[in-house]
Amino acid sequence: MSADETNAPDADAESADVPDADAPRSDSPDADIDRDGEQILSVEGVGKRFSGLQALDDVDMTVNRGEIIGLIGPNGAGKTTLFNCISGAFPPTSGTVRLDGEVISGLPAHKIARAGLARTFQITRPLEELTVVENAMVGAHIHTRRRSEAREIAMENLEFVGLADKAEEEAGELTVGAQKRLELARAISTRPEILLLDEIMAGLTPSESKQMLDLFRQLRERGTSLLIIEHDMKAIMNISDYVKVLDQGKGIAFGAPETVVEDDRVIEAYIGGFDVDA
Amino acid sequence: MGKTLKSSTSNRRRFLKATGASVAALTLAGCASDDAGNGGSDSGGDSGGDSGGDSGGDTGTTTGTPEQSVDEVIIGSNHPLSGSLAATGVGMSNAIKLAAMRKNEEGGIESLDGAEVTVIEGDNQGAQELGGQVSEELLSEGAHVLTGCYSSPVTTAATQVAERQGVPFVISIAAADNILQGRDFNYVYRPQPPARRLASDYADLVPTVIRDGGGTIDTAGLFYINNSYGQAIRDSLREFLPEQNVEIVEETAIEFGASNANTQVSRLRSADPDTIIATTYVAGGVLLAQALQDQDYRPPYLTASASATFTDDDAVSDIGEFANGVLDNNYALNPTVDKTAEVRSQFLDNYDQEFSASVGMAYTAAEVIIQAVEEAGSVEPDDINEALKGLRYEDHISAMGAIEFDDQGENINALGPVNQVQDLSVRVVYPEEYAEAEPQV
Amino acid sequence: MLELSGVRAGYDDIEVLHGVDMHVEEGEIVALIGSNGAGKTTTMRTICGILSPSHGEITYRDEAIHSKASHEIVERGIVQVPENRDLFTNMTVIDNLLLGAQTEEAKAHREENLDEMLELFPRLAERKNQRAGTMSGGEQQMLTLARALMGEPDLLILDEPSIGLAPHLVQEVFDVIEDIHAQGMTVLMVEQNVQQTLKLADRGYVMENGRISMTADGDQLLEDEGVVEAYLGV
Amino acid sequence: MSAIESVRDRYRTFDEQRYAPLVKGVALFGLLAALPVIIEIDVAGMELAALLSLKVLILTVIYAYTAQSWNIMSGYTGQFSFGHAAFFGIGAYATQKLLVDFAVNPWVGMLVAGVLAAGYGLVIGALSFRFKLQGHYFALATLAFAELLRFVVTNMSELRGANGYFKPFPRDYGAEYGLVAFQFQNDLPYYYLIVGFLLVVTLVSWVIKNSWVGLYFFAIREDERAAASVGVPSFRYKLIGVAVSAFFTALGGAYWSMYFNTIRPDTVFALFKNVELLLPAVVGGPGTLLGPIVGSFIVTPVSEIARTTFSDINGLDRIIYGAFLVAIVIYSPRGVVSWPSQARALWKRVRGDEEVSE
Amino acid sequence: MGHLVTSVAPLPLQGGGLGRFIDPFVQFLTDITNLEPVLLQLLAFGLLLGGVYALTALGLTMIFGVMDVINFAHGVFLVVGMYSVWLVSEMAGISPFLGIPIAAAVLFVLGVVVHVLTVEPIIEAPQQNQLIATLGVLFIIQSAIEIVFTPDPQQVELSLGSIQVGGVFIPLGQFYALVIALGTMLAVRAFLNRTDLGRKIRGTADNRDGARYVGINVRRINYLTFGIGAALAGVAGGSIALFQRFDPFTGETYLINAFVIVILGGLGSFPGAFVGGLIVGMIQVFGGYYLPGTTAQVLIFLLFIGTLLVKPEGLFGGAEA
Repeated sequence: MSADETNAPDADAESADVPDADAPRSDSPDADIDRDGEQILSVEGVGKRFSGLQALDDVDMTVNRGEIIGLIGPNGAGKTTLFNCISGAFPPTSGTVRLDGEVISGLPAHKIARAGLARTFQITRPLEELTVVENAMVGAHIHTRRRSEAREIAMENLEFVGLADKAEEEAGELTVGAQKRLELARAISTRPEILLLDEIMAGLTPSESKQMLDLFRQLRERGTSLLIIEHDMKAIMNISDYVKVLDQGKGIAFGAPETVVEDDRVIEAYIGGFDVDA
Repeated sequence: MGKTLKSSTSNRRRFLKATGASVAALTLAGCASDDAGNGGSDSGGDSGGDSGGDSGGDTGTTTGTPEQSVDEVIIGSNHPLSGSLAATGVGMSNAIKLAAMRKNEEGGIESLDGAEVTVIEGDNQGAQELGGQVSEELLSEGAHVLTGCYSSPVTTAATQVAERQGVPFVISIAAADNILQGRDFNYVYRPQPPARRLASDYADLVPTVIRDGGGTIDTAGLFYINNSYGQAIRDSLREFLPEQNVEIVEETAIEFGASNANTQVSRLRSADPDTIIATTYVAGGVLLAQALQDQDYRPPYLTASASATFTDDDAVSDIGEFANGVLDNNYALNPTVDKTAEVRSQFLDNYDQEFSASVGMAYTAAEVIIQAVEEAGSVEPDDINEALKGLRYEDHISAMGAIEFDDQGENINALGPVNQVQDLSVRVVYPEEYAEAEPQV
Repeated sequence: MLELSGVRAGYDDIEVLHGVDMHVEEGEIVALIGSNGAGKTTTMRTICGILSPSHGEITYRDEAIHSKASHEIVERGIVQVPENRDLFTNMTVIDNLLLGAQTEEAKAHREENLDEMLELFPRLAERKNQRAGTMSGGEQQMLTLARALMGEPDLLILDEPSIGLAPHLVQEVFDVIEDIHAQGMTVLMVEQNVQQTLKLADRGYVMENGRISMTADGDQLLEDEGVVEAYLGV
Repeated sequence: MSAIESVRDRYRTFDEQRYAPLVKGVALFGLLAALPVIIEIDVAGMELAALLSLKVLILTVIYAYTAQSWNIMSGYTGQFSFGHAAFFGIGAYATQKLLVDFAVNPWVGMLVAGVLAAGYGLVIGALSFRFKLQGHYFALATLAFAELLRFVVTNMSELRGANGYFKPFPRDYGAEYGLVAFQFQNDLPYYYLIVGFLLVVTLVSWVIKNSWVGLYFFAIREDERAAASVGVPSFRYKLIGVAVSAFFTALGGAYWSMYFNTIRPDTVFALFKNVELLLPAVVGGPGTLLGPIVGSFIVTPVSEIARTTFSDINGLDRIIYGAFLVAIVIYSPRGVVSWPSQARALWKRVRGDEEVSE
Repeated sequence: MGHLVTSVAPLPLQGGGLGRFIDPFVQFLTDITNLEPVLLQLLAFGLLLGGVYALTALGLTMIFGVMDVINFAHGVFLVVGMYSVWLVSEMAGISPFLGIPIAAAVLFVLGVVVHVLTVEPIIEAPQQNQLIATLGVLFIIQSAIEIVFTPDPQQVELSLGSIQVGGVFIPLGQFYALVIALGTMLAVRAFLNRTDLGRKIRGTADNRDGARYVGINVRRINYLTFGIGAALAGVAGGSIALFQRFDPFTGETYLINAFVIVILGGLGSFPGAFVGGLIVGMIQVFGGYYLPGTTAQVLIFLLFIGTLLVKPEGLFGGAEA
């Protein structure tokens, strides 16, 4: 079971105990950062409560076209919950999410996908008894009802992620690494404007991770924006234009990777909340 | 076991029970044996048994064309021998075997130089899907004439096959009116009074008995099992009772398999009619009696129409004293002829089952068949059929007049006489010609 | 005390552990660290018999246990605090604790141990008749720990005991672990809280992609650039 | 060995051709069409007819048909329905009600019945999916929706209560025996009619399977959330699955009411009818095109052979049948059609293990 | 068929149209305002019937709640209980009341055997497979009984009669069943709450992985649970045999209502089963009294569907057993 998913509510059971008076809004996204490009995704004051537990609390952030944004934070910080709120797995209890200016919060997941937002899952969710190419075709059918066309789109994307040779295998038989790439292929077969990637590199070998990062860059070049949850800090710091840090369901920092890692609150949240005398 | 196994089965898997109806078989007990055996058990005698997913049959569609040299006459018995209807089905099938056995004891079919009567059995499990299938199996096994099936939907399917293949089918029991009525059948016959006839006989006879005895019967409460048989009787009683100046003031239904009849009796009790008319299987009637006693209530006349309970010796003895005096109309055995007692005791000896009215009716159906073959002097289906059309059979053990069939194949003289439980035994009390005792009102 | 050699395991057809070798000695605190998806939890589940390895051996006190059922492993004294707690959420705190005592030995001391746990975790004592599912995350984590201790383990396995807890509670959990260890308990733990864990641990293993990539004393690892880098990427 | 492999290779090459499904379909239905003749063939003095009569064949194909219909909903979208008797019964009742009370031709009545059943299916589906019923709960809900109808019909004089309907003569609705009347004077046309039904539903099933609809169905079955995340409107497609399945199941009920002449609440809405309707698909392989057909040609004849072979002890056949059910779900939960591939996998593993084991 | 409803003199509770739905409620309200004594009687009958139903649901809710298996063989387990009591009292001449614990013992063994042979191998398989496996068990046991004891109905020789309390009749057979139901429920509840084994069963029902982590032998709990569930069916069947004739097929009618009760009351909840039983009993009694035919059963299914949709965890769902 994923820690993030199962413990999201519990994680923030404690947040009620934590006084938040001393949490200044240093993270308001555009406070002191100039960013290029048009806004593609905006998250405004999003909150999520699970039966009395505040999993997300007033989170703001934006993603511009062609950006790669890293979303980081310790386990249980609410990252996956935020993904779920954005992608429509469940609606946020407060706040608004806009895609290309249109409000998408509250829409069901499939409509959000059709509006141009795709995601992958932390624990891969391959459609096990379908073949690899069929998995990707499910995504491609957003654009066409013809099998042959969907198949073409799917094959293109399988090729892109390097799974073309496994197209006719059952998805359930793939290795973890291949499943991750399949998730990506399936998601980009919807030709999204923005892609939400939830720990897609976890469990990959170093060389696989490297390939994955290459794919991210190519996607960006195509004009797709990426919002990435990742534990591999090296990778995320490396590839992200900006990094958003969540802790206890709140945004605690936003900025370029180099600035964020200097942030005391981030280090505190990350390494264990005490005497990091570095 | 008996000596006869049909020779034509030798090159095929044997899949039907062929029972030799020879004298030797007399010494053998039937396959189903239990002291609690009775007619019309609490199983849905008339319901399509919803037994599970099984189906199908065994043989080709070819009609067994009888050979010319006739040394046996084969009756195909199509009854539920397993499943929830089997309690009665097995007894009925045994009765048919007994009829054959008795005929063989007398020297077989006279007009066919003493040809033996053989009964082959097929198990339709009370499933509609199997009704036609078993008929075909029996025919391909060489049956010259068919009988069955207890459950009405099964009988519908079974008779259809007989009709199509031009083989006579004499219904043992199947209460639904529409099996024959308006079906244009040419080969199907029913000696037994169907539901509507039973209900009309109730309306004609029971109030007469009560009124003749000085009683009053102006109001009635119906207690019926909520399936096709119960509803059919209910509907007909609704039609016929008012004609006899009996008003139905209450109706209450019991579900098949219910655990008690408390609520129903409460309702009848608050309506307090002159009579309660029960239409149930054995179990339902027992529950009724139990609930009536538990609530210390009994209407002036406790009666039943086409109920299996109050013609069933075991049920009556289970109920005890309280059953005494109950008036019931149902097809019945004719106590005024000696043959009845003889057949009954033979049946008990052979099968250790109760010779209930239902079982007796099946016996009569078999005798009708045998008589028709005797008169036809042939095993050709059409000959037998002609004989059935013109048949007038008086020497039977059912409490009704001579069995004669009308154009539809219904017995013109079918009758559901009135029985009464007296001293814990069931006695026919009306009409007088079949009565073994005076009604006690 | 506990030794894994060449252990391969996974879910259905997917192998997650590709040959894990590690050992734990009597009285140690051993930490297993590594990024998400490296196979830490799978390792823990495999030791406890929730998963069974396809290859390799696990021996505990010179007895092979890799083909034993989970309850047989608990009988031998290995108890785990699972990552997602797996509390009996519809049952009371007391019931949860009592269920922790499954071995004969633990049952014999059940009442005393119960008292001890309620003393050790006063918040549980306050809520002893409350249903576990209604408690806060921190209390649940305490309960899971206490439940495991009720089993009188010789080897306690902790899978992310501080997950999702507020900092002051994290501290409390670590204090308890230190206490327990001080009383002689052997501990094998998986933690994301690297700094604190490695400070506590005698030894540490770093896991990457289903294999052990590095092993050293806790302090050494703490100073090792590579480890910090793996976690913070800088 | 090599011969086997070459045959296999040749089959594979064939399998990849575009016309392969057509050829297979023609072969299968050709076989079905020839069956009534085949069973009459005398083999070593024993007619096959002793095993399979035309009536058994009809019954087998009926259940193949209904299982194929059930499969569209439960096999493809993964929503396990335990209450298809509701649709079957609606099909039978609506057809007969229109026929008997309004002299509507059964073909027309059947289509109306199908639409009604689809409507009922939509109600069931909309409620259940809206409230997110899954697994046992969904199965029990569908069962309840079916049982509900049994009691409603039993107590409704407008539908003739427990007495049900009896199919009228063709002349009663201005027709003569034949296709138009949906009535024949012997069984053979009935057989070809139900084979035709099976052909239609199999074609529909095939088309669904090979279109985006089928892919969406399977995606929903495998993982609804993942499907939704790439734009599959799962609620809508589940409803489509229910409606199509209900529609075709109802046609099966209509056929039943014409072939068996009489219907009652306790025959067409029977509790165990729910089981009979889905069993062939489960035995054969849920979610496959061939499974329901293969399954029915196992289930129905097995029970028949058990019944006729063990006729000396009434009821023994049901024991055999029960044991058969248990064995199937324990040893072959993915159905008989998975046997060849399972055997291959087993063979691979046996050989593969030799290589891997050090 | 022209002689249906129309030709009949209108009955207070019969007839077509909307009246047949409205009149019963009007009648019911009238009776309430008039404080008709029959209401008290019906209440008593509802209680008695509810007790019997609750008893039939106890074993089912246990197996369903702990193992998440729908046991279709439950109905036929009841029947085995009936025949056990009958055999004991007919053959050995022992009081049928003493036969009830014997029935429980027989069923416990049968339950364990059935579990080990059919359910355990597929405990992780899709749920419909367990459903079909238990259906197979149903056919096997039912037909075995039919072959051994014939399909004829049987009856335990016991005439208990009824007593009258303040004008309300209490049939004793059902009263004893109610007492047994209450006693069994309390006993099982005490067993589950007070004993170690009971606690383990609850724990396993609550969180199977958690049970593994603390060292519970989940496999053993599974077959014990199935055995105990079957034993409870034995008690139920045995109690029913005290007042009802039965045959190999009697269990089917109880089975469906038992499912309804289990869902109404909440999986694995014993008080829930009791309350669920009472609800179903009351609907059948009051519905049977006021509504025509067997329309009451329609109400029960509507309630069942409503519960599934709105509160699938049941009235007592989530609460402790």
